[in-house]
Amino acid sequence: MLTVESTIKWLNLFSEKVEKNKDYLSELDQAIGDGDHGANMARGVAAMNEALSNKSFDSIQDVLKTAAMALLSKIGGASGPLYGSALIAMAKQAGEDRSDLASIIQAGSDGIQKRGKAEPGDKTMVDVWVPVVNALKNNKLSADIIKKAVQDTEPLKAKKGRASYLGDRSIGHIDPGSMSSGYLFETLIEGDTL
Amino acid sequence: MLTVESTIKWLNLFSEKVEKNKDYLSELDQAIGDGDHGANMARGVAAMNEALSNKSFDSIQDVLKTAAMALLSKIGGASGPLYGSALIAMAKQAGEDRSDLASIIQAGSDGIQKRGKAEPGDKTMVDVWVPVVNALKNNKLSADIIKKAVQDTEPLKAKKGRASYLGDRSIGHIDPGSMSSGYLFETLIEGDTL
Amino acid sequence: MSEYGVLLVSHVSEIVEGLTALLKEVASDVSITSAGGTDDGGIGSSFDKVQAAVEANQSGKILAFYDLGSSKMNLEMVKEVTDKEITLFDTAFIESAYTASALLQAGVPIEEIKKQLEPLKIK
Amino acid sequence: MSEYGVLLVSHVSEIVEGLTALLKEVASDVSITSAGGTDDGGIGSSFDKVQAAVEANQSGKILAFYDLGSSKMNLEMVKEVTDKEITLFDTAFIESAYTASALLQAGVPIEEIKKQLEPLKIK
Ligand SMILES: Nc1ncnc2c1ncn2[C@@H]1O[C@H](COP(=O)(O)OP(=O)(O)O)[C@@H](O)[C@H]1O
Ligand SMILES: Nc1ncnc2c1ncn2[C@@H]1O[C@H](COP(=O)(O)OP(=O)(O)O)[C@@H](O)[C@H]1O
Ligand SMILES: [Mg+2]
Ligand SMILES: [Mg+2]
Ligand SMILES: [Mg+2]
Ligand SMILES: [Mg+2]
Repeated sequence: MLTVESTIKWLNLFSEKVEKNKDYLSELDQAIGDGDHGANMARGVAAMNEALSNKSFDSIQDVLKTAAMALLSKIGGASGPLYGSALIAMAKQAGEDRSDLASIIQAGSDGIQKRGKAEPGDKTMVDVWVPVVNALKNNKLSADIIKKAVQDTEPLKAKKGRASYLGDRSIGHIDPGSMSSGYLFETLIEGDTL
Repeated sequence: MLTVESTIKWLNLFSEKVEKNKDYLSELDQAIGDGDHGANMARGVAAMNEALSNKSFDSIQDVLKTAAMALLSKIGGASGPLYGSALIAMAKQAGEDRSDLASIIQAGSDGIQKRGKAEPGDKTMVDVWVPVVNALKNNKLSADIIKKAVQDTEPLKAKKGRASYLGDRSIGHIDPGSMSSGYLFETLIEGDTL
Repeated sequence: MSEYGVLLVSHVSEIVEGLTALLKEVASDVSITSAGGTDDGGIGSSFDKVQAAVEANQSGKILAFYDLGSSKMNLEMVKEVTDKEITLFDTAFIESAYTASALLQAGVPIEEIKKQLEPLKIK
Repeated sequence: MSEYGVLLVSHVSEIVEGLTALLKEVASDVSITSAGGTDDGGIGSSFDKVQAAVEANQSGKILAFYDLGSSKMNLEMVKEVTDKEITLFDTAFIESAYTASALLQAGVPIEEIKKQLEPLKIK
């Protein structure tokens, strides 16, 4: 179950993982996009870290909302409004029931789909959020499941975002936003939040 | 009949008339375009004058070609390629038969239609060139005929150029390029070329 | 200022600067504001810039045009939190912004403008 | 450099500068040249600038995109006097230049690229 502390810890771990792997994220984005996903995410999580360290929080809702606004403002690419919408929706759900992690992540997943209008199979971060939500509902989330979801984006043909301009040429490359979402959930596990 | 001297005189008179009325030309273009036709034409004829004063010419073809290139390069709006194409075509026709003025102007008119794909009634300079050619073929060109052709563009709805974006709102305004073409033919008469 | 304003959202600040100049030639009485590039001036999109451009626009009703997908998502998020009325168009960015601006300047009614923009829908 | 180059013709120099930056992110191996504005840097079009951009392009086969009508006429006139092969597109300027550039970088065949550009035809 999330607490204020564990949520902040989770997001801090996520930031570290993004910063550590930003070149790889950009490399994935170079193959099928504009090559900036790593730089975007690093900029966003740096701002998020700053915002999370600047104040004390009363609720998980507050933490997620603050994180959302930083990511929304600073990521600077499509993943900005998407992660921003995810965390805003998660904040709202956490305000209603902070004990149900699966519902919180589900809300985030719904937020991303509502914002970006991608469906499972479109080769986007949705292809990680949806399996992760399913696993959480069955109490089964693991690093392997997350890795598999990310890896499963490789053979897909992109239907949304910059990669969709490449059509068939997007096949055979892992989706960058899926990789960064993979980091989000790997650190969720690592942060002992579950 | 055109000679090297009378052609240069004609074009010089045209330049003067354009320069003198450039604010009016731009005013017409402000109503249904981007307001620069006067400035465009003034810039173009200044360059044309310079080019015509810089060398001696062996033929009318040479004069028209030189004038064409200056207008093409310097006008800076749609009328650039159009007047440029007109004079290039006139130069070619003059090279084949310099005695037939009507055919020379016809060639210019055809050049404009080929370049801009406008037809009579589209509210463009074509709506002056075509009646002028007809009048020349019947040996009847006069200042009144020219003025009428220009004036007749007022009730038309623009189908080409910047004015066409305004649709019905282009009705009730004289077409700027028609006005400058009116100057071209008024000075043709004034220059004793006929 | 005309009843409707125009908002331009692009991945690049030079693009909206240039486009604004192009539009101002034909729409001097239309409020045209823009958001180009990321917060720090790079290539991308910025929620904050879009929000600022919406607020800076002198009209309460705004016709919004954008180049690529992430610009649109930021526009939609701003639309959800502003009091102003924003109509987003999935039309060719430059060509539809030009058409809309020229028609607004000419006083053409909004329904007619929307009709003129329909054939320019490509996204 | 890819077999095909891209040529951008706009009424405004800032627009082509910004668009070039946008395209270079996704098409670093495509020769992209441009002609923006009049000879003296104002808003409009320039035969000379277009001609120079055609010659400066490192490819002998060029896909050309433009914003408004007079840009197209200058392009057509240059096409008539150059030895290079120029294909002009009446498609949405920014969106089709982006699509073509990304696909050229990805090595997609020209016939497939032309098919992808067809739905973007608006002029
Ligand atoms: N409409 C969308 N729905 C869901 N995810 C999307 C959508 N568009 C893009 N993405 C995600 O965003 C990632 C790209 O993010 P980023 O590179 O930061 O933005 P940009 O493409 O604007 O440069 C993609 O890999 C994909 O996972
Ligand atoms: N396709 C066309 N065919 C014929 N004449 C045209 C065409 N497009 C524009 N024109 C003429 O050009 C004039 C506008 O010239 P100008 O203002 O110099 O160019 P721009 O519209 O590029 O600013 C119009 O009044 C019209 O007479
Ligand atoms: Mg990217
Ligand atoms: Mg980007
Ligand atoms: Mg004009
Ligand atoms: Mg002009």
